[in-house]
Amino acid sequence: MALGTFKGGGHPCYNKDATLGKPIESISLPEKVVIPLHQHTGAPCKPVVNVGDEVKIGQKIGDSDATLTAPIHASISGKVKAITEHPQSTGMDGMSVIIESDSFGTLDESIRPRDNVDRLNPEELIGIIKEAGIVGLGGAAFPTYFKLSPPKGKSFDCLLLNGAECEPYLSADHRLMVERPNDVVDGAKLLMKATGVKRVIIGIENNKPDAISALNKVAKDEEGIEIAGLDVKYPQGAEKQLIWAILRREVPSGGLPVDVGVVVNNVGTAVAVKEAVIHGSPLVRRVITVTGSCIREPKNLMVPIGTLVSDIIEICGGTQAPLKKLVVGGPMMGIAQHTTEIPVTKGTSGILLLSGEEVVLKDVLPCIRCGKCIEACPMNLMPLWLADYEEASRFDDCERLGALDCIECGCCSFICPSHRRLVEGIRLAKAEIVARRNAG
Amino acid sequence: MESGKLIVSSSPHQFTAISTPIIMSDVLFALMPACFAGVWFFGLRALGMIAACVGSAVVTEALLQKLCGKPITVSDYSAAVTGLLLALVVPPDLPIWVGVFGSVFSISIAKFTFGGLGHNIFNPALIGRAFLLASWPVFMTKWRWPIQEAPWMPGFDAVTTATPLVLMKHFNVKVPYNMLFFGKVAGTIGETSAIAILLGAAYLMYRGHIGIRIPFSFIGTVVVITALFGQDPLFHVLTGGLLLGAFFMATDYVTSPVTPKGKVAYGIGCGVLVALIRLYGGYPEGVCYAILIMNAATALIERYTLPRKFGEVKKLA
Amino acid sequence: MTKLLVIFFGGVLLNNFVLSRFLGICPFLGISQRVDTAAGMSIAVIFVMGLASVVTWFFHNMILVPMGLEYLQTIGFILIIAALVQLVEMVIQKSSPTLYQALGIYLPLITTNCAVLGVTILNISESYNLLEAAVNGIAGSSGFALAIILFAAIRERMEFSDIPESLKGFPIALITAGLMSMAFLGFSGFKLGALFGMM
Amino acid sequence: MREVLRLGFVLLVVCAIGGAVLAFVDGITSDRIAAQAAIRLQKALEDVLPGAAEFQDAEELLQEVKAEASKEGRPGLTVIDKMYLGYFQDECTGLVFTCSPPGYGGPIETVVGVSLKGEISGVSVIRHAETPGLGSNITNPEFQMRFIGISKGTEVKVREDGGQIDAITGATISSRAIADAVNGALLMFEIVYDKEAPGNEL
Amino acid sequence: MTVIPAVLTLGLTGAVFGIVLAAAAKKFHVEQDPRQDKICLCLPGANCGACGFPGCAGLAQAIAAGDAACNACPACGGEMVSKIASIMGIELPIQTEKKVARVLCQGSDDKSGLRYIYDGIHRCKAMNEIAGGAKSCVYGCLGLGSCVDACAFDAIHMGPLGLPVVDDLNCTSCGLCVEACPRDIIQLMPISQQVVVACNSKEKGAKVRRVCKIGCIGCGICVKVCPNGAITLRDNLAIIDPEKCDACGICVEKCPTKCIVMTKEPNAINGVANAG
Amino acid sequence: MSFKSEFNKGIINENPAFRMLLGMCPTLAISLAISNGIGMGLAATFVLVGSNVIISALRKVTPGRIRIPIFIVVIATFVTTVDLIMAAFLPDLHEVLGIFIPLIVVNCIIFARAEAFASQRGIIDSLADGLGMGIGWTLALCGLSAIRELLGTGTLLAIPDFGFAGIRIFSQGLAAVMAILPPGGFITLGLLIGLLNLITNRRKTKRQQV
Repeated sequence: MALGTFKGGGHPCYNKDATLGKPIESISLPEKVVIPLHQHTGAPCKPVVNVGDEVKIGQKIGDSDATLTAPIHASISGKVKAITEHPQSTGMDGMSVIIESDSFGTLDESIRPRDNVDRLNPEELIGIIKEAGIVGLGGAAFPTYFKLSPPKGKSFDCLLLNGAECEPYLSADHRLMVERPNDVVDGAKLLMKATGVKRVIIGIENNKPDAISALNKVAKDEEGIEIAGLDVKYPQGAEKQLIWAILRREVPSGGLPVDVGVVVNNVGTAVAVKEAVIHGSPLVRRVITVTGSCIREPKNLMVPIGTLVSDIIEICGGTQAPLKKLVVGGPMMGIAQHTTEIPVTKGTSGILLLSGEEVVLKDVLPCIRCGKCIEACPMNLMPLWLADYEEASRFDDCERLGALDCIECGCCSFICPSHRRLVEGIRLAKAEIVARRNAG
Repeated sequence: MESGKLIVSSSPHQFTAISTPIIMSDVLFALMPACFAGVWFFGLRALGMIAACVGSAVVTEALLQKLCGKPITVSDYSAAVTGLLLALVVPPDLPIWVGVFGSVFSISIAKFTFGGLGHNIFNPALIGRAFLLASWPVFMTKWRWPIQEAPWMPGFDAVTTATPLVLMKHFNVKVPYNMLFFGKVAGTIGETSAIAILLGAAYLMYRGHIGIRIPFSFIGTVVVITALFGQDPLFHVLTGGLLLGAFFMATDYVTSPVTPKGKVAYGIGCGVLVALIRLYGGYPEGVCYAILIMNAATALIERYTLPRKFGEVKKLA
Repeated sequence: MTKLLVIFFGGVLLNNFVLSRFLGICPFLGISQRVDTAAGMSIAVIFVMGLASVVTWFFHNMILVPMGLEYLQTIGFILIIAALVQLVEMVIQKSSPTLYQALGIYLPLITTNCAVLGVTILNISESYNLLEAAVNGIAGSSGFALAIILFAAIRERMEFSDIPESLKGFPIALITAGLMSMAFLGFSGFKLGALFGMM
Repeated sequence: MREVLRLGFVLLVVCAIGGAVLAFVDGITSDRIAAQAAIRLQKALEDVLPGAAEFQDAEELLQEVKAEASKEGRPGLTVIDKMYLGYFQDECTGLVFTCSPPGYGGPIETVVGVSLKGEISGVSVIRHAETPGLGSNITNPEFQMRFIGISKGTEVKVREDGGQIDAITGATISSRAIADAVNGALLMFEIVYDKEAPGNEL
Repeated sequence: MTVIPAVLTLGLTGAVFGIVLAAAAKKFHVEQDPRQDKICLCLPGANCGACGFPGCAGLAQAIAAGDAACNACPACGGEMVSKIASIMGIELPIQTEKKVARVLCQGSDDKSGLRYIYDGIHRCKAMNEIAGGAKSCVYGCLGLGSCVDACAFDAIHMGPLGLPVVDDLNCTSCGLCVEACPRDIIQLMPISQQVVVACNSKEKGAKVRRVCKIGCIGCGICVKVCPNGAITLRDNLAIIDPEKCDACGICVEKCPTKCIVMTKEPNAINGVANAG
Repeated sequence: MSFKSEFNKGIINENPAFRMLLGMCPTLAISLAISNGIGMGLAATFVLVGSNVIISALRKVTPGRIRIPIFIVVIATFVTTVDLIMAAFLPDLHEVLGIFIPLIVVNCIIFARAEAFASQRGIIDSLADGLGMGIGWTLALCGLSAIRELLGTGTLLAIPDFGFAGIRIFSQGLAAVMAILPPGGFITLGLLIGLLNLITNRRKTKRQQV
């Protein structure tokens, strides 16, 4: 098919082989979980439990009255040991509820299959999704209920399910699609109902033929659900690029997918929606890929939210080389961590443990203006100039050149033969521009 | 490195293996066929010139950096590339000391004063050549044929001192294609053999270091204009420094536009200037000056050929 | 027509005022920090030089020559240019404030731009007729515009360069101008007459 | 209005004084400048036609010949700007032509002397804009000497064009321009010589 | 007489221009700030452009409009500046007491360690964005020297401890370093203020202790020992009121973490004087 | 300020060509040979001194609003005088300096001194200033010319129009002709100013260290 690609991008080493064929394993309940009260885009939650309370799986432990937020639920049963600051994958400390397991894994009474699913109207569906604390599982952790309600005057005509999984190393979505295609399709149907769209397209990179065929088998009888094979190119899974590749619609600068009538959700989110609506279970666990040169047994794991990375490393057989760099997420957009004592959150799609020379950044050489970053930029920006202007503190020029359009995919830094920290510079520029705007 | 502590850096955490020194050494490698052709046709003297230019370029760069207390970066091969390119665009019989002067001028004035690698406005090798041509025109316009007799035109001793373009321009004599293609003609050390240059260019394209925009728009424009003026386009493509210039000089990252549209505009500009200088200019050859003039225009071209941002809303006219 | 084209392109490319005749160097170095200001200056210079060429041509051929006072050329021309610049400035300021905003501020600087006086004197010494003089004036200023705009773009780029401390500012600007002028040597000996004669 | 007039008056006074000063200076220098120009011309002419002491501008004759030549469609005379008759003690010893053949950087002002025998007696370049170090070598006496003695009826060509004169290395165009001037001068001489017939006042 | 036509021609030309220009000036008169003309007369008129405005008239306009300072012309001496200032009707700023930059952190690597190895753009602002900076103390100096780079007067250097040291003599209190610091560690203080709390941490004492050996733990001993009542605690941090402080030095002596410093000597904070 | 110090400042500290970067056009255009430099420099010095003195003398009676046209007239009068005298007595040099003699009118040095100095100071000071600036400029011109002449032709002090070949330092064939072409002018002057900056900077840092 002629569609299925976009301008720019790059071809990082995919390195997915280590976990590609590994089925998703569920881990035994951890002894302790640390559940941050702020795992999503929007307002942080306030704890609704107290230290010493007994909690059960699925019990709400944090909530907020803000418009944009997502409630937090306990992922294991046990006792609330503390509500305190704890390191998180953002690099900063944040308020977290620490639960010590009673090792029973008791489910909360509220969790039971819903019997009136067919009678639910869109508003009710969206309400269920909100209460279940579902956020985008691709990484940005944007509350899903908010995405599904179009702002006034706009509407959706198409729902895209993102199964591209273009980040190197990661295979969590891939395994999910191969192992649970029914859940994906069911989730898609529920999302169709919630948004009222008649068309769902599941976009999958062509390097996952097993996922494509598995989903095709399930979806072929379903009306309105299509599978689209996509070019194998990073960042195929970026929202704007995905919409362009599948629908040839261009999200305007500064706009959202809804501006072109599209809503995009991760395949993992679809599964979470199904679990929430059909089984009545809130978002308390997710699939992550644990991989990298440093880990002894790379795996795809189903883990409770709040499980500490150090525990997960144990489960995967520990490290086989001194750990030099710990990345939460994929190697292109993931965040490097300074400690292993951080919990898995709703947005954690993978844990990457790297060692040796591969993690040491090379010295920055002068820009030779090769233009490879311009060719690689999927947003058609000028990364080399943006970084220059940022360094010269010429933020007006950064803005003029579209710094705010940058999706921080990392293609420019990846490709730069002079090892310039382009994305880092552009990110600084974006922060400064936003700060100046807010300052008036 | 302290053990136990993790390394933290901004994303991404994975990088391409291609680095500046690799690109530069690839360029050096791609120029090897042209060097061999030059040495084959013009003898060991050509080899001496290549060695002298490369050597003096590298030494000049190291010396200047040392004097100014900057880190010495000759290991990125960029000075070597400049020296080699300069050697390839001078006549084989140029006195070695003249070549060395050119090399020193290239590195010191055209590159170092502007802040070194990546900051030069003009292609240093071409500045070196333009400097030599303006300074020692007599040496720089003395040519030699690889074979002392030109069997296809016996008795015309002027051919021993004229390049095919000079023969064409002033004497209306056309050198056969096969000689041009293999490079058995008078000219600079590295520009005569079309096939050697094309081999190197193909390698660079295969490695993804040069795109098609600049060379093709450059050569295409020359073909169109020479044809329009009733000349033989193929002859103009094969003669002089056009191929070497289009594939190795005009594509110089630092001095050519970075924007895709800008590259095409730049190539067309080079092509127009080469064709006009060859047809009406004072010099028989215009590649060097055409590229230098477009180098001067690079910054301006970039300004007006910014790519359209993805998602940028078109303004209503 | 051919001659006019030859004069025009000759003035812009072959004998570029800045790069090969060394006229107008001060504004070339001084007002080339930004492309926008360089362009504003250029437009003002083109306007004034065209006008000055015409007026001084009349002054020379209608007043000085008949009276045998050619030696008053310099003093008369510079007076005319100074007055012209001031007059143009005032008229623009009154009639079109927007235009004045755009280029009025550059006008006072033109009086001391030797390119203006240079072009008027060249017009006389080359014994151009009125039309040729006007074209030469516009050509000279267009050449100035070309050089200064290219140069301004280069200077904007050089802001990010790690230029040796003692070469910053004027020295590197002069060296850049020198290399530009070296590139423009490529136009020397260009047979414009032959090119345009064909048309 | 008064202010206006006052300023106008001040400028009037200043300019008038300036004008007066200049007029005075011009009064002192104008004769000398004219004399200097005459001396320069005389010296240039003497250089190329040794032996002659006085020169007479033959503008009318030149125009006449040029007009005839253009009627006949004979090219080659356009390079000639002026023609002088050289005399020594009232006796004509030769012709001197000022020419401006097109060189590399524009016209090259050249003076060519032809002796009464129809041989080139001297060539010199007055003003040029050729490339320094290259074309500018046309001012070398050594190069100019190469033309001396060439007589009428011969067409002068540089060796690159299959002729007899060694061009300056790397400066064929400039050398060719001088050859053009010499050819023009010889041609002109021939026409004038034929026209005025031997024995008359030449 | 050749003089007469010359005199007449030039004189008339001059007169015509003078009158035309003066008349045109009237006819095309545009209302502008009358001060602009006066200022323009004060300026050198070389139209050199060094002020950054297009010519002296441009600068005059800017000064009259209040867009440029009275001393914006680099070629004008003090006399002219005061003249312009009087035209503009403003007093020249009164010379106030000199302020200098003070670095409010002494947490060198041995006292407040690093959480991780930073690899990225070598600027404090950039490091601060990455996981909140490598320093254990989130209020502490990141030590990449952005303040040193920002200083246009060569008044800040990296000291032997890897922390910035201010040279009081060169410091012009321009505030560039204050802006450059992402953690507000550098503040401008009157040079006469001799006692300084060289810590900026607003954490509780226990946490400060955990991450730094020389941070203010908010213990309040200094508040108690100060004979003048010049010290208060705010956000777990000691604040000295310079009005009341008489530099007796008792607090400096009693401070358990030695985060209060006497700045009598140059380079007192993080410099050699303090290093031993 | 004494006469001497006004005179001295123009030669080194405020050298118009190297420090204040005034009068670039003629500096670049005619600095091909030392003889040109001397001729042009002296011509400009004459104009500078003359106009400085006159403008200084007239400073009390010059109406502020038309001071510029008046300066221009005064300067232009001097320039034309020089032009005519040179044409009469030094025709060869006049030929070489060509268009740049009338252009002394718009040489910013002269204008700048008239405006910045002579219109505010006494006659003696202005005389000293004009003389200092003029000679400073002449010296700068000679320095630049010497370098360009040597590099470009291999000679020093040659005056070809008078048939004086000058002192040949090395053979013509070795000379880099570019030095006397326009690019050579720009680059030589740029490097020269850079070199002076380097020396001053070095001295400044040394003084600071002491």
